[in-house]
Amino acid sequence: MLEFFFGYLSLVIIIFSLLVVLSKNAIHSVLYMLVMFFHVAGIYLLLQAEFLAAVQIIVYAGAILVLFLFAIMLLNLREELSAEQLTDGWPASLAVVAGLLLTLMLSLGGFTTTFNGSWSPEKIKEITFTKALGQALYTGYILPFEVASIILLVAIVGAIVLAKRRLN
Amino acid sequence: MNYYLLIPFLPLAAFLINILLGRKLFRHQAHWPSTLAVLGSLVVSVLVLIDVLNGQTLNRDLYSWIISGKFRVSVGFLIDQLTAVMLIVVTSVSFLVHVYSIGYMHDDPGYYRFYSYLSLFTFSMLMLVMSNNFLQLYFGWEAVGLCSYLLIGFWYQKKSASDAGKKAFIVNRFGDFGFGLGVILIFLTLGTLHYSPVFETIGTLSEKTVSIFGLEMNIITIIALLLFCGAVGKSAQLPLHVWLPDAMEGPTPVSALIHAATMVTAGVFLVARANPIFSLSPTAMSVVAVVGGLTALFAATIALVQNDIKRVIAYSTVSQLGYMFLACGVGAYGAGIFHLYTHAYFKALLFLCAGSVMHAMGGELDCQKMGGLRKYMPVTYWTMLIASLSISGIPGLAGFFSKDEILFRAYAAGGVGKFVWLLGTIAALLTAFYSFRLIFLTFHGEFRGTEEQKHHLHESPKAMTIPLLLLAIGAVGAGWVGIPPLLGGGEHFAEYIAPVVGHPAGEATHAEEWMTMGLSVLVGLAGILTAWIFYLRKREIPVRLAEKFQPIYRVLWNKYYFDELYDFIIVRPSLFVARNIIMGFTDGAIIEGIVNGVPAFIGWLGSHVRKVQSGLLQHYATFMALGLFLLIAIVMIVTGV
Amino acid sequence: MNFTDIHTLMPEIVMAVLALAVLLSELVIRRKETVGLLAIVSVAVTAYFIPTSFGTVFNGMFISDGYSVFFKFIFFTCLILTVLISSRYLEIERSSHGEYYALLMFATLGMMLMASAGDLIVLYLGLELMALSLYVLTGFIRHEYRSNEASLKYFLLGAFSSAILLYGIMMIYAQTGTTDINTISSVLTEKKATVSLLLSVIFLLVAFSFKIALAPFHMWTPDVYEGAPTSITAFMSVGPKAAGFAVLGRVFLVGLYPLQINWIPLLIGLSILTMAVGNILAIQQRSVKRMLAYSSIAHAGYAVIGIIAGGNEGVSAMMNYLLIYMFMNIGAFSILILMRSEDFLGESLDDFKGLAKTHPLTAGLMLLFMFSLTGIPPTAGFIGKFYLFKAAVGAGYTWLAIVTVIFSAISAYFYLRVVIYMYMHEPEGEAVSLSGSPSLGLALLISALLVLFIGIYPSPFISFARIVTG
Amino acid sequence: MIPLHWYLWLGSIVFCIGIFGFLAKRNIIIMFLSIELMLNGVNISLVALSHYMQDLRGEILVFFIIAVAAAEAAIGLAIVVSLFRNRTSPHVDEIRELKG
Repeated sequence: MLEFFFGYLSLVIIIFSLLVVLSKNAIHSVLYMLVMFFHVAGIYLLLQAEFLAAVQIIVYAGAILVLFLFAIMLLNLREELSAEQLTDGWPASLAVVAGLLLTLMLSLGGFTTTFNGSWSPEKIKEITFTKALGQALYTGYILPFEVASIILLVAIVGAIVLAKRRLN
Repeated sequence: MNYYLLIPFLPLAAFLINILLGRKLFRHQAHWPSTLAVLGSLVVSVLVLIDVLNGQTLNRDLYSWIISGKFRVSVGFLIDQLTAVMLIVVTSVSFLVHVYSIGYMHDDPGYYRFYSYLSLFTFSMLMLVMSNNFLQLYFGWEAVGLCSYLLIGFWYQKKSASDAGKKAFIVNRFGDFGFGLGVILIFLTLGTLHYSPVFETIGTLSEKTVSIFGLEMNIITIIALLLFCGAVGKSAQLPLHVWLPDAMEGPTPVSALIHAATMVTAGVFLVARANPIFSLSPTAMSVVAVVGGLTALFAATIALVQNDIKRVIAYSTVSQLGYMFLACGVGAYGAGIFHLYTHAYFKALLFLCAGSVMHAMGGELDCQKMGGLRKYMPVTYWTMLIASLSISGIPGLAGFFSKDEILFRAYAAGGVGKFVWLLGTIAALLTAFYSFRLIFLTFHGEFRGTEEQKHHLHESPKAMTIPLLLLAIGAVGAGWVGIPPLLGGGEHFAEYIAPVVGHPAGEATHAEEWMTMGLSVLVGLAGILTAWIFYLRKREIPVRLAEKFQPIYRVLWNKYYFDELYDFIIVRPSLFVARNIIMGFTDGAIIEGIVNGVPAFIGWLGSHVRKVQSGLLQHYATFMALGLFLLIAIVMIVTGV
Repeated sequence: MNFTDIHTLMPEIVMAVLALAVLLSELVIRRKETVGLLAIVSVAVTAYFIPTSFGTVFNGMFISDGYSVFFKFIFFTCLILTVLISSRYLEIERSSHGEYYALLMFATLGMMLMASAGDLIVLYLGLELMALSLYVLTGFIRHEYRSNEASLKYFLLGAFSSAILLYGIMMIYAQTGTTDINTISSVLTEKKATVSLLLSVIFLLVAFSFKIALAPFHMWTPDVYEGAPTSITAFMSVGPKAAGFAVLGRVFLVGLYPLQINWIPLLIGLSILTMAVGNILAIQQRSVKRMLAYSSIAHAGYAVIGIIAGGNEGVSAMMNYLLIYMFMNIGAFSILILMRSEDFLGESLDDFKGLAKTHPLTAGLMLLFMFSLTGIPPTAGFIGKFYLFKAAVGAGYTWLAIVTVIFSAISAYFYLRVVIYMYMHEPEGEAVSLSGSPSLGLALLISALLVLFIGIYPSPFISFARIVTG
Repeated sequence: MIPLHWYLWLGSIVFCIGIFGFLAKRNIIIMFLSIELMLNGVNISLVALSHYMQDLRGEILVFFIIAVAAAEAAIGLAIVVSLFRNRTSPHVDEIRELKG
């Protein structure tokens, strides 16, 4: 059963990823991306990470993609549809990427892990993933958490600086 | 004893102030920082001398610039008897020249530049003499050379001046190349460049020989000769003397300071400082003595017939430096340094007097166009007369004691010493002759210049005459610290310097000492007398002699054709190669291939690689991905997966 | 972590708080220069907390040791110098101040976190904090197309390299079960170097190479450096690059140290390629700003030798080199800013023609910086290179040292060309008018003095770096 | 139980599709989307590793990656907007004033 879900999710993820890249219409790309994000969230659920699944949908699908859509609206879509989508050198890129993928898949094939941490699936099930993650974030990982908040602040400041109109 | 640091760094500070702020702040007041700084150095040098006389010497590293295993480059100071003498010589002459230049250079547009160079020179010279290792000595050596070129070519608008600067630079390359090799050889064989360990361990090399062109040579001899190469270049000895007379294109105070009293004596200082090396190599010692003796005679003969007063004095300097080397070569380093010290005063005085004469004559240098100046410029006359008497070895004056000491030591050393003694004695005769020829032609007789020049004749301003008077005191009294026992003196100087350079070898009887002394006084007087007859009594004699011995006269007048010789064997062939062969090949490929090929190849490569930097983001990303992929591929291949 | 350990994090906390203060200060402070002054004071205040900050907190996630402190010293100095050279430039470019300084401080905060990161998560976040601030700063002159383009290129490639970094971190995590650098090291000592392990090393190497601009991951550098505001170029070529070296050193010489024999050959290859590309392409440039960009690539190639040599000797040589490079490079960029005026870029080689005649002091300073970049004694550049070579020779890479010397000799060509243009050419057209300001002058003075001082009296710096790494 | 390496394969495939999109697409916004794809590939692998290792680090890192991705998106799109103020082309091969 799990294998079936995994198969479905991964198939959709791969197909929609390809569609994102290959689609001619930028808006379609974003929409394909949306579908793909939902399925990635499904993978997270499969892995017992329900909080991350929620974050994936809220942040990625809800916030990031909206930003993308907004940016795409700035384009002249009609012109865009008739323009060439891929660069001249795309076959070379494809070759490089294919080689890379091959090596990665070869080296990752049959990979198993021998590490066993303290957060067994049962334990996570018992106290829920969200609570476990929350506890970790607010104790051991408080430093990166604070740094992440500063990063978001910088993003806000930066976006305003770059997008606001010129002074006088 | 930390105040010794002030000695070099005061002039350095003055240099920085003048070069950075001079143009704006001190256009006409640039002498203040420099002169005060060197005065400060002089005062501290006197204090250092007192310390040294009290037996306090010092050898320590100020700091290490680079420490790398055995290799240590440090700035350090060695203050001993030798250094103290040099400090007094350098700072005192430098100070007087600074003061003199206030009058001499007063309306030159490059006034601040002149003073900043002077300060830089003083700093470099002081670092040179205070050094406690060969590398710092080498840097100081190059730095004084640099200042010398800058100052020779000070009036760079004048072609002859900038040519002379270039000549000095090129000729010195030859000597410095040898010196540099010597320093490297010392490091390679002994693993250190500090004086004290080098001098302590140099003896261990006495058995080591290397074969050069089939000739077995002791390694110490090679080191000594390489070091001497540098000395020959810097101190203008045969055969690298050609740059010094041309260096007279620089301002006269510079000639007095750099090309008479201080920088050119650096070679002598080097030999004296490295005496533990030289003393171990009889061969090198003989070379030093013979080169010194020959130069002393040879330069004196040229000086006989020259008319340019500065050039006469320049040849005289070359000749006197020859004496110093002669002394070092026979092991009498103390006598050499003693002469260096007395010479600094009377020779600087001669130059400054010449400068004073030039000042009055509106830049005229030909002594045939002068005469009778005694009436117009009494101070200059009397001081120059004192200097000339001193250089001629008239008893009681500074030059007498030091020259007599050298000749006596040479005679006493025997062997090569006897030969160089003979050369030296003949040179002493010629010295007295040409010095007084100059005096008589310039200051006596009738004025032979133009009416306009005659109208303009005047004594120089106070800023110039006071240094003359002070130097005259030195020219008279500087030798009194080294009166030989024979004349009731204590030979204080020789005793004082002995801890550094040891006592000269060789014994001689009192009778012999009287003989050498008497002879040198005699030839001095004879020289003066001859000059008096030739140039005041019977003026036709020199003319007739010149006609009768036309070939000899021409050889002397043309300075033995050295410039022509070098022109023929070095300059022309290089120019020929440069013009014909290299130019000839530029259309071809060989030379261009080497000279232009490498840069051209890099340029060609660059222009192609540059295309990769296309400005296209995708290309950049592709290169990153490709780099990533290649790294992976390489690792996969190497690890064999 | 207990609250009593807060002193370890104090510099970062103070920097963050003061950066916010600077950001808001523009609302109340009218005079622009005051904002810059505030930024400098903030750095001083932050630096005040440094001496008491030694320690390790959050289970080794954050390490404040001699190594990180030395780098923080570089970042602070770099920030101060950048602020000093910025005010006049911002005026010419008519940009706002508050956000500019605040972003500089946030970038510095990111670099501090990078230098102190004991965990790849903190490292990644610090790196992103720095990078995001820099993307914005690069595009700070919004109305200028060059600035936009540079910013876009930097951003896209930077994000690409971050993704590669994350993949590498993921791989390392997969192999070692941890992201803690010290634990990674101890896990790896017991493991064989498998292919997947080497792959993760390569991913990390590529990502860090991008940050320090090693060829062939350097290609963003010239374009971004040329397009960015000059003051930011000066900052980027020093601070973030040093931060990249800090993490490269920490991750490779601590975390991945057991795999040293595997990554050293790769790093040597990258280093030589970098020196070649940087120096050869610098020769081609007519724009001094772009030439300096290529020169910064070449210098990264030199500095990597310190990491290749490894050990106390190599790391301290690398750190010293970065310190020295900061002064000479910011000095050179300051001269470029000095040349910039309202309608004059002053970046072309031709603009330097005859500068010695019209502005002898400026030309003299440029001469000093060019000499130092070439590595001519007695400037600091010589000292930096000397100790790098020495470390290389000491570690048995004499041939690498010789290759480096050859490339340095090539570099003399384009550095000294600037000198020749200044001193041997006659000025062309109307004289360049300099737009100096007291703060720019101060930055130049500091850089020039330190270039000379380190060149003449290097031992305090050398021994300082040795002590903190030892 | 699904083998761990299936997840890692999935992650690497998504990652590589992302790389391909970044290298081959002309439109800057799609290039940017491709980077998000790469990040998602990493995220899938990290969550899977974390789950199988019974360790939270990977999931925590994913949390941060998502946060940073949001920040990156804001800044990246702001850069695009400011670029479009001066030039209207979204094609990366037309953005090449800086080169050489």
